[in-house]
Amino acid sequence: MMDAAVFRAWIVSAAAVVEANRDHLTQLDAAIGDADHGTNLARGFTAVLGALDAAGVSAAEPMVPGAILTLTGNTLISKVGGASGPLYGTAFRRAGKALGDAADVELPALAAALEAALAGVQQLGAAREGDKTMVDALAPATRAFGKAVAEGASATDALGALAEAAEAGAQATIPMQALKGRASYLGPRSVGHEDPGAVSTALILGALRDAARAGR
Amino acid sequence: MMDAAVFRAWIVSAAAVVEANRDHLTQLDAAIGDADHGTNLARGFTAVLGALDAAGVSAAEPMVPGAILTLTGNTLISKVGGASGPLYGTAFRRAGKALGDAADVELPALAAALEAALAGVQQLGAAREGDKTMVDALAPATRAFGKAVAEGASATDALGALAEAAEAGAQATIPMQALKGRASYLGPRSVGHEDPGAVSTALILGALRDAARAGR
Amino acid sequence: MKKLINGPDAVVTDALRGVAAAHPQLAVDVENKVITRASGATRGKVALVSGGGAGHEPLHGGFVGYGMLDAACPGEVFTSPVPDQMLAATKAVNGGAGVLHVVKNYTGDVLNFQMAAELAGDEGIEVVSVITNDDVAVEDSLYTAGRRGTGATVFVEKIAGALAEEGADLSAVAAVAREVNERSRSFGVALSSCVVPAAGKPTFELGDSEIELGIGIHGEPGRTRAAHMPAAELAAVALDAVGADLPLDNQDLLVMVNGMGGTPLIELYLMFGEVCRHLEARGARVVRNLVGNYITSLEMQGFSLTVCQLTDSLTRLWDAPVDTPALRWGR
Amino acid sequence: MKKLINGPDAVVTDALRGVAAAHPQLAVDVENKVITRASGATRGKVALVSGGGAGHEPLHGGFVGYGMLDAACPGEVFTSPVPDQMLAATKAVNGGAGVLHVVKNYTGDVLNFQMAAELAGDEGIEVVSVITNDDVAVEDSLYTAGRRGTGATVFVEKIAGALAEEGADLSAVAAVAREVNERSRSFGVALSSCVVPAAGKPTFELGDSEIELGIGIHGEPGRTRAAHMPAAELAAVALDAVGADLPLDNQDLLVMVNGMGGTPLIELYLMFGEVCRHLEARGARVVRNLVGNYITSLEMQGFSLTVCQLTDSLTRLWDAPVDTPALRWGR
Ligand SMILES: Nc1ncnc2c1ncn2[C@@H]1O[C@H](COP(=O)(O)OP(=O)(O)O)[C@@H](O)[C@H]1O
Ligand SMILES: Nc1ncnc2c1ncn2[C@@H]1O[C@H](COP(=O)(O)OP(=O)(O)O)[C@@H](O)[C@H]1O
Ligand SMILES: [Mg+2]
Ligand SMILES: [Mg+2]
Ligand SMILES: [Mg+2]
Ligand SMILES: [Mg+2]
Repeated sequence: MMDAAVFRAWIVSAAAVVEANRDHLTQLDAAIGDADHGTNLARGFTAVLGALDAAGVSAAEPMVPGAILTLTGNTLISKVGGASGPLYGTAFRRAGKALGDAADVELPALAAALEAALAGVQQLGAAREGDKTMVDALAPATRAFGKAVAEGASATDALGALAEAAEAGAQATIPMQALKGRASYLGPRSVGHEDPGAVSTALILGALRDAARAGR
Repeated sequence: MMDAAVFRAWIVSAAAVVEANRDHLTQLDAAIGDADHGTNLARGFTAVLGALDAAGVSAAEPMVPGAILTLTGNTLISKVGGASGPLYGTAFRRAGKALGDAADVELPALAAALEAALAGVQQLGAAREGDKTMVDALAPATRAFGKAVAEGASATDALGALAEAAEAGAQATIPMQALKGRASYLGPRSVGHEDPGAVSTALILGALRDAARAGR
Repeated sequence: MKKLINGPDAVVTDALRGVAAAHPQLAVDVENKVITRASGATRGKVALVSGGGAGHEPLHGGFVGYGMLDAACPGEVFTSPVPDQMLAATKAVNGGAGVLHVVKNYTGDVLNFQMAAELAGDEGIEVVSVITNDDVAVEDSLYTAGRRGTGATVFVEKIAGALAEEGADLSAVAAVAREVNERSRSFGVALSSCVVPAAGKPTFELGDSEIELGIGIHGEPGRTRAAHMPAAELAAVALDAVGADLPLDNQDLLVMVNGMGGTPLIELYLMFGEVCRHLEARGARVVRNLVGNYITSLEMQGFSLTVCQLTDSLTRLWDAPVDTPALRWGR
Repeated sequence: MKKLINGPDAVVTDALRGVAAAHPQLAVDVENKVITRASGATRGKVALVSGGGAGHEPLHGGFVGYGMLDAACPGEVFTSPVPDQMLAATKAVNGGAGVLHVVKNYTGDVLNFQMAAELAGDEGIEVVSVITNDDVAVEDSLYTAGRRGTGATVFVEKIAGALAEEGADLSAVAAVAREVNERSRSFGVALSSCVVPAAGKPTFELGDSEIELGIGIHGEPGRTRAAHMPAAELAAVALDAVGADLPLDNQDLLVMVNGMGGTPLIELYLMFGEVCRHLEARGARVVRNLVGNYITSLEMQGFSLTVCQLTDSLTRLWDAPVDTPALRWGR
């Protein structure tokens, strides 16, 4: 069971890990894209922290988890630009919507929220698994989490499975040839590089595992 | 005593030595100018060879030395451009005019022609000795030649003195700060580099010595 | 990295301040990054809005003005703008006859413009989006991101802008924009990479005698690396790529030889001469042209070739008066 | 060396072929390297002829047309043209009212134009030469080659061209040309060198964070090397150099931020913004401006700043219609 504090901690930790990996993400994007993914996400999450602070101060009562994710999504859409802005923004918005007004989030609800996020990304970006995008991290992670939850795993184990599957998914993009996003313009030359969006997805989901663990 | 064949040989040899030193002259000009001196002179002398050939074919009788130098000067003016085109062109034109119609040139006449060339260059370019220009090779060379001739030296010795003084003059430009030409824009940074025009002057006068020696 | 900037983060806003100072005929909202005509919305006229990452100047801000765009939204360098910008621009220039969004085909541009269009629709503004996708270096299929939008965007903005200025309605303006895009193809070549300010180093490295063929406009490497070749051969490579997809023989053409930002004009003219020579040999007629820097990739060296099959009415619209910082004639 | 050329020797003629193909309003004699208006000599009008080494495009050929030059003669790259060219141009455009030669102050340009003027005089054509020498980086004295002519040349050609178009006589056109030159000063900064095609390698080498201050337009190094600095500081350095020689405070100014050929427009706008900020602080008014590539040094990265103190009548002439490949307004 995760409360608003855990979700807030997730976003703070995601912002920190994005900032720490800013140059790395940008360099991954330089190899097969346009060298801005780290800058884009760092700009976005900095704005998200500001928005959460502002909302926290003005709100009469603390935001519920769903509201935190919705605000995160809206802010990413408003500040990131590029392909990742609308995609991540939509992912967080859909997840937020799925969580609704609940003050505490159970694992099955979180699993449903992740599925909603994935569906949002795929609906918007039309990428399938294997296209060498963030979907290649988000889809297996969502599946692994759902499976663990269905099998009755603990939060720690389920979130561990989530993060691990995301990381493995990101690494699995290396041999892929990109079919969506900027890397697809390179054709066969996109092979041999890790997809920056898949890596950032793994980082963000890793931050969720860490925040939940610390919140325990 | 030097006839038209010697003067023609001079120009042919000057063209060859300019071509051989084309990159060297351009690199000297890169250091303190605009990296075109070798290209400029090579283009000019190639045109001069063509003009001499054309004139040789069409002329009823062979050209006299003065006409060869005048044609050389006119062609350089028409083909070189830059600072060196009008300056070298004027030098050859003035020398040609000084030699007049004579079929054979005695040493004193050649000395007078060199003085006319130098005067033409200085009238046009207003450079004095020490300004780090071609004048720093041409002036001492003209003086050394005049002195040797006045002292009754042989053609070989007088032309040797000419070429040596020109070379020494060119080398003496290294420590100078340029006051004329493009190198002057560098101010004190022009110190420590040999002036490209002084070097090409030494090459051209060296070609005269060699042509006269070979013609003997 | 040596650039005329104050720091990587302030590049776009600092540059917008300069645009504002240079062009009193433009209204520049530096903070929200929206450039509009100083004259504001034109009542009854279809408005044209475009935008995309910065770093392609003069595209798009340099094309705001009479006969072309009503507004442009620059994103960060090589990053598509956010929906808020396009929404603000759309609201600012809507003259009641609807708004055309000219969108280059990149996932980010398409998605962000799409969100803006939805939001504008929510506010009762009719928006039609036209997507440019002229770059033949990229494979087009349902299963890919499709072709990139490059040089044809300039043609679309000029010609659709002219028709809008004449008072045509939104569907007609959108139709001519689509027509120009369909009749246009591009191919780009890089002699060097460029440095994204926030990245601080070249996006790719090229050897002393290597070039990239089939590049886009975001400093990304192309489809293949090749040995550098003389201009005449490069012209043939570019024309073959374009011509494989668009009939050129015996056509009346609008041809742009565009510099990528770091190529001197003397080389662009030289390239254009070579392109004309090849086209002449194919019996094509270059009846209109642009030679210069119109859609760039920061300081990248290289060029792109864009060719559009003209019709009489497209030629007439091309010739119509235009008065923007980067294109100006007839007024 | 990677350039869009066929070979070092053919650069200028190949580029002229492209100029000819791009601009039907120009007549280009590729072999003799003379660019004139296709309309030929204008009877009764003072004609303006300029020229200089190639590699500075659009200068001068891009400024041939209504309201500016009647003819331009490009030499080889960075090499002043030969007298034959200027003579041919002068004869071609003489409309009976005399010819103004606009000459940048370089020994080669001055000497070759001087020879051409003499030859034209021999043929009964009245020629007056005006020499531009606006570059404050160079010391001016009787015993030096004097200041270089740089950006002010663009202002002189525009303003004197406008007066000539109005029917003023040769002495009046020459007088306004001299006035513009006297009221203008420039200062240039290089972030990189350039490669003269025939030389095949950079004219000078700069470290990763070094720049050259006080450069000219021929790829030559400047007066001093400095550490790279933010745009705001660079603007101050350039303005201090210019302002030390020309009062700026409380003046109405025409300001050009010119790219050296390899600088993207986004940086030039950014630089212009910084320059305006500094000038505003001095109480100067930037009433007219040019931001872009107008007088370049091949692919060199960097910029030059040129400032001209305007008067009402100079402003009027600046605003007068001009219709050339590189400057166009009012027509
Ligand atoms: N259609 C798509 N669906 C899902 N993810 C995508 C799609 N297109 C791009 N991405 C993701 O976005 C990442 C790039 O983001 P970013 O660099 O911020 O934007 P841009 O490509 O516009 O510069 C890619 O690495 C990829 O993971
Ligand atoms: N005023 C002058 N008087 C004499 N020689 C000069 C003068 N100005 C320049 N020169 C000579 O010309 C040389 C440069 O020639 P070149 O490179 O061909 O022309 P440019 O300087 O126009 O590029 C200099 O090295 C110098 O020797
Ligand atoms: Mg990117
Ligand atoms: Mg030189
Ligand atoms: Mg991007
Ligand atoms: Mg020169």
